[in-house]
Amino acid sequence: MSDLTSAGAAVGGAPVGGDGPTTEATTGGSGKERSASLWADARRQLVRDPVFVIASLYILAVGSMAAFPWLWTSQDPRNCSTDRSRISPSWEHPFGYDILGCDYYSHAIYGARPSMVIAVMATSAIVIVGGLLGLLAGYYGGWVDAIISRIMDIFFSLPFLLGAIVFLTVIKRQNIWTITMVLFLLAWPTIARIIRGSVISSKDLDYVHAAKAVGARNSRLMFRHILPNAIAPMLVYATIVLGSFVAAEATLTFLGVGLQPPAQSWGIMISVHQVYFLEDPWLLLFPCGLLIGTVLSFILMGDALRDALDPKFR
Amino acid sequence: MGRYVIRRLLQFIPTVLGTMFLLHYMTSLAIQFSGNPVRAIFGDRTPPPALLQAITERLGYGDPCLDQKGNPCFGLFLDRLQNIFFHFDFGINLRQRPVTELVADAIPFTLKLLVIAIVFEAVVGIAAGVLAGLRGGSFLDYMVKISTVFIISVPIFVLGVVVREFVGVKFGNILRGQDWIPDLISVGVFTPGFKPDYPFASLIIPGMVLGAVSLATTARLTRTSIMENIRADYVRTAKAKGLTNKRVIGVHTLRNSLIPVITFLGVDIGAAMAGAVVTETIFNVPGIGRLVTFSARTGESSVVVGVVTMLVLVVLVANLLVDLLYAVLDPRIRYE
Amino acid sequence: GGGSDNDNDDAASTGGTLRVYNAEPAFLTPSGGDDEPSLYVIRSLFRGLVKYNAQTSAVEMDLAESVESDDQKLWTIKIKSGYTFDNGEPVNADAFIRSWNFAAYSPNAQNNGYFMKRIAGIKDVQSADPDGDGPQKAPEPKAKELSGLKKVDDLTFTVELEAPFSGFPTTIGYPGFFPMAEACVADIAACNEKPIGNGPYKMDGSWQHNVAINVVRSDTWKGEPGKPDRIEYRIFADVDAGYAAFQAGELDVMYTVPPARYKEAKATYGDRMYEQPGDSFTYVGMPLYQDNFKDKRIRQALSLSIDRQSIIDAVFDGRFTPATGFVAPTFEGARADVCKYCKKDVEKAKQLLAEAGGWPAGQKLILWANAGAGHDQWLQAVGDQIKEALGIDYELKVNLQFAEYLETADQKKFTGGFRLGWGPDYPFMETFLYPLYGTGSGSNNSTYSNPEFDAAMKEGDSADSIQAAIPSYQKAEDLVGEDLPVIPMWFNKVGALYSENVDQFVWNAVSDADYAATSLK
Amino acid sequence: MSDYVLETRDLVKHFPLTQGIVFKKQIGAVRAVDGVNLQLRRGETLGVVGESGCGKSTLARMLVGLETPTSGDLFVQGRNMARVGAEERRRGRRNIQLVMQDPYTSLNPRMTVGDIIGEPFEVHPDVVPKGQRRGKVQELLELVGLNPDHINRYPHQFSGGQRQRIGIARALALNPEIILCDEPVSALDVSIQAQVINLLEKLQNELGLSYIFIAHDLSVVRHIADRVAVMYLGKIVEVGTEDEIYETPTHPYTQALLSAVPVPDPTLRGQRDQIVLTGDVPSPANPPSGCRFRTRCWKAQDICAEQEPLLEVRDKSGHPSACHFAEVRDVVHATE
Amino acid sequence: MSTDVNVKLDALPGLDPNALPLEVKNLQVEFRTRNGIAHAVNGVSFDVRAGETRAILGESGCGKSVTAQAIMGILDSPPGFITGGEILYRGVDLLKLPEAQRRKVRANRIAMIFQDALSALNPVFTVGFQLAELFRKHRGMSRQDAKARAVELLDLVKIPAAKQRVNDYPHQFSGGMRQRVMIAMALALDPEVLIADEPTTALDVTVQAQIMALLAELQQERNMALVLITHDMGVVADVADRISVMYAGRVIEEAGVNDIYASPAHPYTKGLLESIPRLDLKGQELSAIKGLPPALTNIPPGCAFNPRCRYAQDVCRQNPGPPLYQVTPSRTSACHFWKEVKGDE
Ligand SMILES: Nc1ncnc2c1ncn2[C@@H]1O[C@H](COP(=O)(O)OP(=O)(O)OP(=O)(O)O)[C@@H](O)[C@H]1O
Ligand SMILES: Nc1ncnc2c1ncn2[C@@H]1O[C@H](COP(=O)(O)OP(=O)(O)OP(=O)(O)O)[C@@H](O)[C@H]1O
Ligand SMILES: [Mg+2]
Ligand SMILES: [Mg+2]
Repeated sequence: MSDLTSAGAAVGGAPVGGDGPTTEATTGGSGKERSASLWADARRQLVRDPVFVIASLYILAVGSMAAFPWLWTSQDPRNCSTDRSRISPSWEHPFGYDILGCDYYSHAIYGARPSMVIAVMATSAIVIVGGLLGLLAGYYGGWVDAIISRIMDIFFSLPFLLGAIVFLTVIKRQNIWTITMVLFLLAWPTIARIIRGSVISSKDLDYVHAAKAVGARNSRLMFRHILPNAIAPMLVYATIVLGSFVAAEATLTFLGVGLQPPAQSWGIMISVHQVYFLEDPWLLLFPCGLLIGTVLSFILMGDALRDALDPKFR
Repeated sequence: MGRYVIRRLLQFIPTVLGTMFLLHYMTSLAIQFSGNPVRAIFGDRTPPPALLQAITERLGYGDPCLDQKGNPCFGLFLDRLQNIFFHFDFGINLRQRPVTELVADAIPFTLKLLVIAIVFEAVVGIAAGVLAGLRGGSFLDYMVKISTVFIISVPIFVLGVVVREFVGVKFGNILRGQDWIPDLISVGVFTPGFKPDYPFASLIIPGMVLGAVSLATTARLTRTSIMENIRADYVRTAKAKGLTNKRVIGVHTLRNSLIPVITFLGVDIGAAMAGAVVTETIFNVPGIGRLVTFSARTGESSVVVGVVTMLVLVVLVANLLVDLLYAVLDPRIRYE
Repeated sequence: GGGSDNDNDDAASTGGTLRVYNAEPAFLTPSGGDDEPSLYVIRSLFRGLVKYNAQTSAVEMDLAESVESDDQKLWTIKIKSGYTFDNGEPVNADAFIRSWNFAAYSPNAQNNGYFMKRIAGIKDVQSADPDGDGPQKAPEPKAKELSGLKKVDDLTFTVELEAPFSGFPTTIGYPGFFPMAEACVADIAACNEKPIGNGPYKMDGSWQHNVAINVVRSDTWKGEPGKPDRIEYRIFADVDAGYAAFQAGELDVMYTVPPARYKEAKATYGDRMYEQPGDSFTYVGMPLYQDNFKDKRIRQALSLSIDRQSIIDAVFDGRFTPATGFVAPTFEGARADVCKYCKKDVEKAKQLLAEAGGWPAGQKLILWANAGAGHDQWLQAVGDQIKEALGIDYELKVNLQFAEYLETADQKKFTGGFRLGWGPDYPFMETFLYPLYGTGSGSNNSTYSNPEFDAAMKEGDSADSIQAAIPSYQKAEDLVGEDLPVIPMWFNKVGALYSENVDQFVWNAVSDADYAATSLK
Repeated sequence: MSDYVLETRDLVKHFPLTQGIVFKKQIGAVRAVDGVNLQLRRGETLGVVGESGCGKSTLARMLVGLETPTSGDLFVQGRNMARVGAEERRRGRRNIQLVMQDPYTSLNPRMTVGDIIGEPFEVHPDVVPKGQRRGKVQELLELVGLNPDHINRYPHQFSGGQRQRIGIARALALNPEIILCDEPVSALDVSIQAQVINLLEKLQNELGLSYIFIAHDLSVVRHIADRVAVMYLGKIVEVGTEDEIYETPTHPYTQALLSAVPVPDPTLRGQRDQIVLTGDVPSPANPPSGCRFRTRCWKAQDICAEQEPLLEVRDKSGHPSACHFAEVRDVVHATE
Repeated sequence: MSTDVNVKLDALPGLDPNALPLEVKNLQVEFRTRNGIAHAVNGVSFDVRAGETRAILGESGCGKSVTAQAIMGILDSPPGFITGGEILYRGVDLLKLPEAQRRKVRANRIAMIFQDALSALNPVFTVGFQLAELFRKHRGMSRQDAKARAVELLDLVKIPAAKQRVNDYPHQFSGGMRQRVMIAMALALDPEVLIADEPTTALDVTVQAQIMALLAELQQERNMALVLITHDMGVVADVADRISVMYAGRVIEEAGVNDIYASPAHPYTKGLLESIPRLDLKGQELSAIKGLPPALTNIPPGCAFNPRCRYAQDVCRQNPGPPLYQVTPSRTSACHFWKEVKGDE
């Protein structure tokens, strides 16, 4: 349970924690008052939401696979022998063996890392860069907005997979970093647009004017007043994007421009074995199950988060 | 309105030029770093250098800047722009066919596929969304949510292959064994891939697979939107006017709720085009997506630049149309 | 149940329509098409001087009356009279000379110009690169026509080769040597869309790119008529999609089976799956220009540590034949067990490696393959086996796209074993030997050079007849078997599927599925 | 220098209306505030009344420096804030603070009450040393009648009236001399409204503040204001002491406004001289020529269209009014 | 004018033409929300006669709008549920009618004007469409006829150039005009009862005066029963005949307009009247009601007003709360100490 609360805090903590003094004030003040920010409320509601709890437990599990695969398996996924090719699951080898006779379970465990790393890095990158650019464009308007918006348009109008194919064929070094970069390049405009939209709608809110009236500078207005309130839709979108990036990694591999064997990733597992799904369906079902679970968890978390953050649903 | 359209069209210019340059630079870099795409034509056989060079030149990969790594090849870019805008000449592919012809061949299929996908996505997505939205929190709502989210999380190629095998082949074969089922259904619709004899029917299932991805988003968006609007004061007014429930929902709620959905569908045209890459491969549809994938792999820069530029234009125009449609749906929006 | 329910009541009476799987061809002209999908269509639209016997693969005269030479250098070709193109133009000596010249002239940029390389005067019709590396615009070639082609009379012409070659008659059955009509050469682009053929079938409509190519029986064809009335080439981009269509009963012939579906297909279609050893050769080339690979014992040791059958079973469902020689087993003159190092023998491998001084410590064996074609998988298995047998750790380099990969090969920049394949150009042993291992030969990516080998090849080339050449070539093959410039892996097995509509399915070992000879029920 | 703490001279704010695709050109302006002269004495409350859209808020925003005047002068304690740089204006804001209309939207929902009230100290670090800020915030809370223990609560945990108190505390943080209230009670219920007005009056007595009190509720203004300015379409049409305006209004608009105010006394029903205006407020982008009120005025004559009436004392009532035909008309019968 | 429909409505079981046009008895409404059950209306009773104006007064959130919505049958359900009481239209309990018949009563017999006209008009349809819809759906008129009637209606509510404006969208109208459109819509089918839910709260005083004058004129013309919901004591004083004061979902005082203003018999009413700024008290502190209204999910036991009441005694904190005391034959108050409150005056 404690894990969950901290997971909720990590999600909710971004804006509030960024507000520095909030925490300071909380600790300094009279202890009996429980702070009840939107985020704290959201957290309380989330912890009570079984869907969110299950989804975040799942993500936690997958995250630990990515971070500490050796906790989950003692097998070496690269220890293969064609003599054991495609042996069905058994107790010792719960996922069986793949085509080359490598232990499929350990492959799945080690395969979590690239999938998760790509998704998490690309998402963080679009959140940070897209968020910042959207903030600047929305806040300053005028030519800053015009330039950023045009650049946004260029990347935005490139259909996602097509763009990825072109970029990755060109870069041709298809590793975690390049895939992350391509996903980032093609996806940041969406977040920038979301942020820009919510900044434009919130920069004329009364409380921003109120802060301006006491003499606050632009940076303060942007980062303390506007951004924290624009961040909720972004965060919700980010969880969905995170899920879709996990799936995108697989799709890119399927299209031949993603990670390639002998690297290990769920995408590789799926795309290499999808053709065997009639003969040995478990070769496809295991990695697909993991992947779908992850994507599903992220989306459901995002959903729950949105409901929790939206006072209308309270 | 007219002014707005003109302004938007003018805004296309930097976007399109920017995209074209981006693609041009990427593909030039590809040639500079990964070598002459012509070489791959010969495969394991090493061609005589003269022949290789002759073909290279014929295909327009002879520009010396393509030998200097990192050179942005501005000259080549200007030539390209000139050819494209003054002569409508997008160059030729490795098989010496003009890109315009390739696109002309491929685009009808992709457009058909897109239309099916968008219609499917709109009709089913909106219907599901309305049902879910009207009964927020009900079992139906829950079902719609779970099934749509599930569809999002299955990678489209897995979905496509599964549908092809089970619906197109397995289920289709059962239908084909039944005499009373018309061919249009058994052979045309439930087919594992595109068929020239049934140019529309055989695209229905691929189109649905393509639409399925965004179906979920459409449904969810509609649901939220309906749930918001169903509580709006003007819906209450409509009820107070003694209108039937059908009219209150169908006329007074739906139109307002569709505004964000339409926006999404507009944006989604671009995404659907990208999704077509996978769908077209799996269902053997000879469309744009397959063309671009193939060209990108073989490094046919002229094709990539040409086709993607045209796609970008399609996306931009579609978005413009959606914006205008938006104004039709919502009279509060005035474009000046 | 598979595609077993297509009704075909009227097929038997009329000869019917044969619907076959195909990929998108590159070109439909004899001078341009050099890939399998193109050849399949070209072979039904065009006919050449010779053809190959479906059973024995022996060369038989087709349009030629005779193909003769005394010195294996100057060949005289006589053509049967009365044949015409679809547009009425006669198929005469000019038609061939025109076609070959057109292919050879480099500004025409025809892929099959490559096949004219033995004909005298080839250098003059191909522009020399002024500074050797291409950037400048190539000058006009010196000549427009091959000096080795001479018309004797309407139906006779002579071909002079640059060097004697006893296998010449087998080569001219290749579609690159098929004739082209004048109207076709005059507007090659139009001809490519709707070829003017001279064979048993003619185009029905134009080439529907990426969709279909339909041909119908030609009424101008004087030879043995094709069995089906009509052949529909359905074009698929993806073999899995094609297989699905076959399962759905939309195809009558599928000339290939998707690797992963082999087992299933075999179980489902049983005797309607045609299987035969094929002639496409897969090998792991050894970069002899790298120090680590200079010692042949190392190469032998590497080869000895590979269990080919196990990889074939695991990765390819047993669809390949492990290579024990360097020439396709279907070819005249091919022998089993030419390669003494092609059976797994870990003891011997270790011993040879030790004799050679072992593998440099700390270095990894690098294995190369081009990206995106699925080669990484079996190569990984190869690496695993070597690692297990010899303790040499390996690394895969599988990220180069094909073009760059080939350029790396051309520039001899591989740092380890490299996967490549070879398909024969004509059914003659020579095609498996000289191009790959001859000193300075174009596809000799290992840079193997052995004077004895070259001499044996020359001897075979100038032998009196095809049969007479074989012993010399076998001698050459033995040398390669000992030196192992490449590690042979396997030859493919062809696996074709045909539907219940098909009465008799005909496969030609050289030219693959013979649709014209395939009859429907 | 005058003895006014705040004075404006011909203060103007025009919002440009632009047109054009690439090069925008100005085709007109919304004359939100069009030449306003105001004086505010120390310790005085100046009420500003007028219809919605007449420019009250724009005026307020200019006075606190949220908006730069298009022209005119704005003296805050003798310093012309319209002529100083941005940084100085930012610092100058200390002396004049704003209480906003809507207590629900004017507080950042993500900040604690302590952070909201303490924000001015962080922006102007020299006012209160860091260590004492918290204490000062609690002091302020106490001053406006809130529990100092609630410093860590978030705005949504307070009622409307309490929130408005938080807004007032924030305005007081920098010890300003002038507080500008832009409709501070119009979002509140009658019973709560009284609490807030009481508080404002109490603070004025204790701290010697000067108020500009904007409202559309004339009875509230009458209760709190010493002097009243009546605005119509960006201009002040009549100004005077509370008695002058309410007892002897001379401008027809003021008269109409006053007569329209419902009096909570049923016994006066039918006895009042109610003036029901016809027509709507004209657009400030395109105000009528001459007198701006003439389109709705029952007294209008030709001269009203030709000549703009100046704000000057015309008749015996002794306070300035911008009407050519200014005359006293008794519209309000005192409730006693 | 609308004979066909009248025939159908006459067929309502138990319709008594001589009964009151609207009578609400002990109405109870609750909202079942995540945070508990909100008792928005806890036994509201009132009636209105033809040609009379009944004002319902009370501060924000006390359940005025919910009452109106319950009468119209347009409550959001879920979360809102009517848990008790009767709503009688000429003796017919509307709550017992099947939905199809209930729908016929709306707009035809009982119509309603909403608080915020901008959000109450559908932004994506023209004003004409929204007006004409009534005639088309209830009277089966053709498009043109209905449109012509729409123009007539706009004329009726004094919208200049009605013929042109009929094709405009709501956002193209000013606030006052929108409210007039709302009135037109409510009057279109010539109802007997008009419920006006804070019709002028969003408007300026000058416009408010226009609208109130218009309403009064139309009411008189048609002898309509008007239920005016508001929290503006001034407006009530101007137009109401009888007043019901609500607090926390309950009517706590009911009387004729003069009685209430002259001598309120409930401390809450009294507090409201006192917190209005008055000239004679200028310079003095306003007498505000201390404290806040209760949360509807957590209404204090006994009299809901007791925590804020200066007369409160222990008895006020005991359940059940005070009954409605009959102050005079025509007036009631829900205060144990109504005499003291009144006598204080
Ligand atoms: N940023 C702006 N750009 C263009 N026009 C503006 C802007 N701000 C205000 N206006 C216009 O200026 C006029 C005066 O607006 P302002 O908000 O000052 O009115 P107000 O008197 O405060 O009205 P209310 O009582 O409704 O608050 C209005 O017509 C408004 O539309
Ligand atoms: N759809 C709803 N869901 C939950 N609670 C509701 C809903 N509608 C109204 N309520 C609650 O019912 C109570 C009464 O609301 P109502 O709208 O009747 O107040 P009102 O007296 O009309 O106030 P105002 O003067 O602000 O219009 C409020 O506390 C409100 O929170
Ligand atoms: Mg304002
Ligand atoms: Mg209300």
